[in-house]
Amino acid sequence: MENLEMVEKLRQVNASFPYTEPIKRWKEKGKKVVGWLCNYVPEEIIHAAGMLPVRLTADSKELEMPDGDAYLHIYSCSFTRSIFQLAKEGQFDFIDGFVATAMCDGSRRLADVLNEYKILPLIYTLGVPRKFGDRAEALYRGEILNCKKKIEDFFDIEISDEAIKESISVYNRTRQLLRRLYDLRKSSNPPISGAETLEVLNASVRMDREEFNQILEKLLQELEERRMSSEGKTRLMIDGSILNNIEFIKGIEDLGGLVVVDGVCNGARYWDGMVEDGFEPISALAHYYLNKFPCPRFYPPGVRTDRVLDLIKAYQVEGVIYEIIRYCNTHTWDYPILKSQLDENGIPILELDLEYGTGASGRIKTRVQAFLEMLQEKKEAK
Amino acid sequence: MRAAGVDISSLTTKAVIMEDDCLRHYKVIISPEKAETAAREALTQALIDIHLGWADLDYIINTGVGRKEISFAKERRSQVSCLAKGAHWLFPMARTLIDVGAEHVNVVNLDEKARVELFVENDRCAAGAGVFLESLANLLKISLEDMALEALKAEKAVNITSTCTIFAEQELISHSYAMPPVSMNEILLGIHDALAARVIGLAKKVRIVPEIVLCGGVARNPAFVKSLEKRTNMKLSIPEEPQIVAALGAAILASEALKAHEGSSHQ
Amino acid sequence: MISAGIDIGSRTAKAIIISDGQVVSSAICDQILKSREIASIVMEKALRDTTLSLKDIHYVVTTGYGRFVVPFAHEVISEVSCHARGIHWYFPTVRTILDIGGQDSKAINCNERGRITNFMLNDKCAGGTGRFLEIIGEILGVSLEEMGGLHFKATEKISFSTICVIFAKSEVLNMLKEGIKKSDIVAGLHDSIATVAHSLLKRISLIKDLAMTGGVAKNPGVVAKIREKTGLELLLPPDPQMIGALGAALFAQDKLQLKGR
Amino acid sequence: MKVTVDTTRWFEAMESWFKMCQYQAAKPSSSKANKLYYELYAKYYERLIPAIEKGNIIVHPTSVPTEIFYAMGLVPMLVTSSTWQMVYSMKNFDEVLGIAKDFGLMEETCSVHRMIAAFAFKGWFPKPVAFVYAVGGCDAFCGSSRVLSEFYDTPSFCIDTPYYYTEEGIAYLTQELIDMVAFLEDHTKCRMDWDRLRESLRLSQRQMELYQEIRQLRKAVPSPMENRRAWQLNWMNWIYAGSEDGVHFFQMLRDELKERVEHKKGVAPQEKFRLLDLQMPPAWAFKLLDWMQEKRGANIVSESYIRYERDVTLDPDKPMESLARKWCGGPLWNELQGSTKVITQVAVEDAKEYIVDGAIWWDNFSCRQCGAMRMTRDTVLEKVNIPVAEVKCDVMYPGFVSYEEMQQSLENFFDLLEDRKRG
Repeated sequence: MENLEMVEKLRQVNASFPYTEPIKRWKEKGKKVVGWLCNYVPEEIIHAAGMLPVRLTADSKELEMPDGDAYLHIYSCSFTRSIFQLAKEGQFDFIDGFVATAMCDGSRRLADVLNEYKILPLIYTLGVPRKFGDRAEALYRGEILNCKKKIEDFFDIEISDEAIKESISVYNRTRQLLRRLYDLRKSSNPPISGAETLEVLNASVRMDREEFNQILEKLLQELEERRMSSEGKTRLMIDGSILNNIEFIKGIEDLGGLVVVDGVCNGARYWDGMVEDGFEPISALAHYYLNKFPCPRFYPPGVRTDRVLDLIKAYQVEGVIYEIIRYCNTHTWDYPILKSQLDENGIPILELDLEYGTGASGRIKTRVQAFLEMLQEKKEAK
Repeated sequence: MRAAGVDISSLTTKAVIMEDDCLRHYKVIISPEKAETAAREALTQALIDIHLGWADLDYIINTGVGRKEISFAKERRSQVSCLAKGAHWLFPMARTLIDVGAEHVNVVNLDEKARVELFVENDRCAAGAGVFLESLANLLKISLEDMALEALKAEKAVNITSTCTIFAEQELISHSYAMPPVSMNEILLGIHDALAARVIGLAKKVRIVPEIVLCGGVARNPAFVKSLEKRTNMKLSIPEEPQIVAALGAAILASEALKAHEGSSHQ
Repeated sequence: MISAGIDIGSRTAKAIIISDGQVVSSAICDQILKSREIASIVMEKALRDTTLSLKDIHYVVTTGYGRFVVPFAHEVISEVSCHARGIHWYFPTVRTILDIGGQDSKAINCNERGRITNFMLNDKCAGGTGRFLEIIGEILGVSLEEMGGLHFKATEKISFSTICVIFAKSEVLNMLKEGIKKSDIVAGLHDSIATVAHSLLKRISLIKDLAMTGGVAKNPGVVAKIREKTGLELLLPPDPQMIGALGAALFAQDKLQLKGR
Repeated sequence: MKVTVDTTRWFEAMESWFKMCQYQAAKPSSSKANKLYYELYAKYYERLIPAIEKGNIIVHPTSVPTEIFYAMGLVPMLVTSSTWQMVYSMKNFDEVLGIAKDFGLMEETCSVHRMIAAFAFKGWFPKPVAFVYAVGGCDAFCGSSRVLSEFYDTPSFCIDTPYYYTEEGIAYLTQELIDMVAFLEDHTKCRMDWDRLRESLRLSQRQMELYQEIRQLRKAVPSPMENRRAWQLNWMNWIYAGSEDGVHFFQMLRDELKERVEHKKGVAPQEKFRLLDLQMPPAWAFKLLDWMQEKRGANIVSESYIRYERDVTLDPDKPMESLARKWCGGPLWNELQGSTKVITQVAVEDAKEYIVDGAIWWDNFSCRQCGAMRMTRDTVLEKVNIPVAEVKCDVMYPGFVSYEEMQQSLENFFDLLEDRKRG
């Protein structure tokens, strides 16, 4: 099974993380980069300001985090501490400012500390409602406006509605393309593995979006001809805390699993849906972000579990692997609810507690392999 | 004028005797059950070594982990202040003190007058203290000294990330299966690096400001010192007898109290 | 048709050879970081009692912690499945298996074919594992075998405030200083291991019959405590440490029979 | 998966707690306010237990304005305190935490909410006619709310709270409270008595003024109020919000403290250390607060978790908006969801106004609000030169850090304070 040329290109981008080649080229043109921390920061606003939105994450190895552990308490998850460690080591110096949201305690504390110790300037913390509906949307719209104003004041620039509309179309393009990529994985022989898909997702938020869209279009053409047999493999869904670690998925797929869909916030939850045009741009953004595949912190929780069940049917998933970064409360509390729903629908689920950046260690391989053997037995018994 | 300091901790008890501002003698014993007997035993043995009796001692201060009341001690002072006093006496430019014992690790920031500005203690997990080295050494059926010597032979070290000592054992075993193969020396250096990483992680919760004094039982381990110096990229000042710094501090505080006593009785 | 199963655990490596449904030979050897060669060492040891050599073995399945580094393995299967398959061969009515090994403990449900239907691992803390027994045994100066006997001489009930092995060590040292009897300490230790095991079993379904595998199953004290807490009789195989290797060998045999057809 | 309810444990715990309050109220005590506290506490159960038998509402968490429920003739049952009272009377901490784990809830989250989840999974809370829960709080709070709403087959209303105290945020919360009243009127047989609500707002205003007076009185040297009294303020402020009894209690306490200040009478035999409290102390170890007060002369003079951020005037003509303002500016708001910057500013202001020697941060297991504790410690040391003790503990589970270990951490801290006093 030969490597995909476009995935190779994106792997190069990821290899030079955090100061990737595209970001270097962007900075050399004297342009600005704005970091963002959570799915509910509307990237279009940053893009419309003529700046490069880059998602603050760490990457595929478990970092030694002396600074992370010293400035952030161990009860802040290792995701936030890894980001702090990289920022403290100066690996995010190319970032001119960042936007956070009040989505979870961990990201709030990270924003507090990065700003207080003058490591990365915090532009604004977006207050995101936890319910759906018009009133929540109106409040969230106000917050997006505040965020826009804060970015304008911070960089002393103007962001016009036309620029936002333009950015919306660029980002909608990505959503279309990623939807087509995911649709291909519904087939009984998906042409792209879970590890390769994550390579694409990781790169999407580490380079300028127009260039990424072009690469994604070429990749979709490549995938037309690519034949990959998934005979004897078990179709899996990965859900849980944010996952950037390619090694983790590779470890699962080497054991005979095939990751066909996910429910993580940098995966299906990131590109789901489209921003409707023909509306005032800020309201359109508020409506889109509040109603896409939701994060577990939203009420009622049933909205999210139904979406997960739909995905399981659409992608003929045989088993769900739910990975939780230790102290990640959002997903620690989502798991018992999702588990009870999946039990009722007879879908096996495996819970893995791990640290962010963990590869497929011995402990994880044992569990995943046993889980796959269990699913194999379930299939044979049918 | 003779003053004495006694530091009682869970595994060992240390006694130091000062005579007119110089260190006359010290003694380290394995702590028996009761704190009172531990302190008395240590001081008695020290006095016998220099042919003196209890009557010759004018002021005794005790310190150590836990609030142990000692009948014959005039005063009890916190271990942290005694550590600061002792380190300052040995190295007047000391501003950071790292005390790595068997189960407890303290990192203290002190000012030019040996006053404690900030201090931090290790939390309950043992992977950050001396017992981490001991338990891995007896898993590998090798003495602490040999483990250190073998570790020093390695150029690069294996990365051991488990925070729990028992899982570090499991990680050792998985390293031995690693592809490409890893030498035993690199694994041993990895163990000392892991402990140094955890101690530095603790120290970063306060300030790492030169001059840095390293004391406590583990300070005698050359491989650990090398790993720690690599991480701080600063030379560490290590007293010849790193275990007695707290007891020494207590003795110095006792002699200062004596001088203050004497001064006031003269006026 | 000759098949072999090798279980490379964290403390010991085990091998079993099966020829036409009969266990022909088995071997166990302690392995401290001999790493890669351990598989061939234990295999040779097993071959010695037979007239066979490595090339006569048609199919080799490996399992256990070091299962991925055996050069001559045909297939790799997780130790969860192998323990279930192995114990099912001894007791076909078993539906729940408790395995307490060197570094972790496992609770497994299996179906009538010995294949796993649910499982739960406790490897976050070494509290409920064989290593815990070993370390405390060293302090008490008592071998693992003697611990079982000592258990039944206990009089007072001692409970450990922590299941962290390192802190339990200093707790045991204090208990010795306070003159608490070794048998009471050992009984307290067995109780804490049984508590961890029971809470693990509760996270899967506790269906009759219950069997126990892994080295700790040789300790009658722990077995008694688990029987007391679960209220179920425990089926004990003659050689609980070999079950993983046996399961692997049986899986290898299944593959051969499948190929044969 | 809906649970079947079994309330035997709940009624047993409430009965025993009711008797404990009566016993404490009957005990001779030097402080009349202390006696009144337990009398009112017992009276709350006299109304709560029959109300629950009749079918009542459950509310989670404390900070939801209770004036609304009382004005509708409802007696709200609070999830957190019921959980604490059930676990404390049954003394089965490990069993309860084990139940949460059996349902797949990882241990790395706050023990209060793991226990709430365990009771939710087992159905040990009474089945309410309606369940009201607010989601303005830390992740664990919202988690246990989600689990309760999912596993309890009962109509539930979720109050969403804004992150910022802005006009839009207040308007958003006001409308949420109005919707809540409509929801309660649908699901309980009670109607909102708007006149009674207006009257209770007047009393609430009075209560807040007395509450602030008490905080001013505690600035005196020596400070007049006992360490464990802070939690009583918070509790009374909740179960007797906007009531004559509430005003009566705060008046009596204010008078007692005033008298003590006039006679320069502190609580510690000899006030050696004046301390700030930056996080909630372990509910099972209040003896520690007594120990440090009696034996070490350490008196906690201000708690950041019971502060009113803003002086709110309750306007009876706009009851819902006033209650929204009171909630967003009131106690536990910053503690549960505020930014560390605000918690740090609070500590610096209090340190100056209350002339403190040090501050205690109860480092509760897996409390993610403590994530940036270092920032507070460094700023407080730099700006007002006082050290902050980080006391490792668990707010509801005695098995994580023992009483002696917490005491040891405090001992080391008091040693440090003593050395600093020596100079």
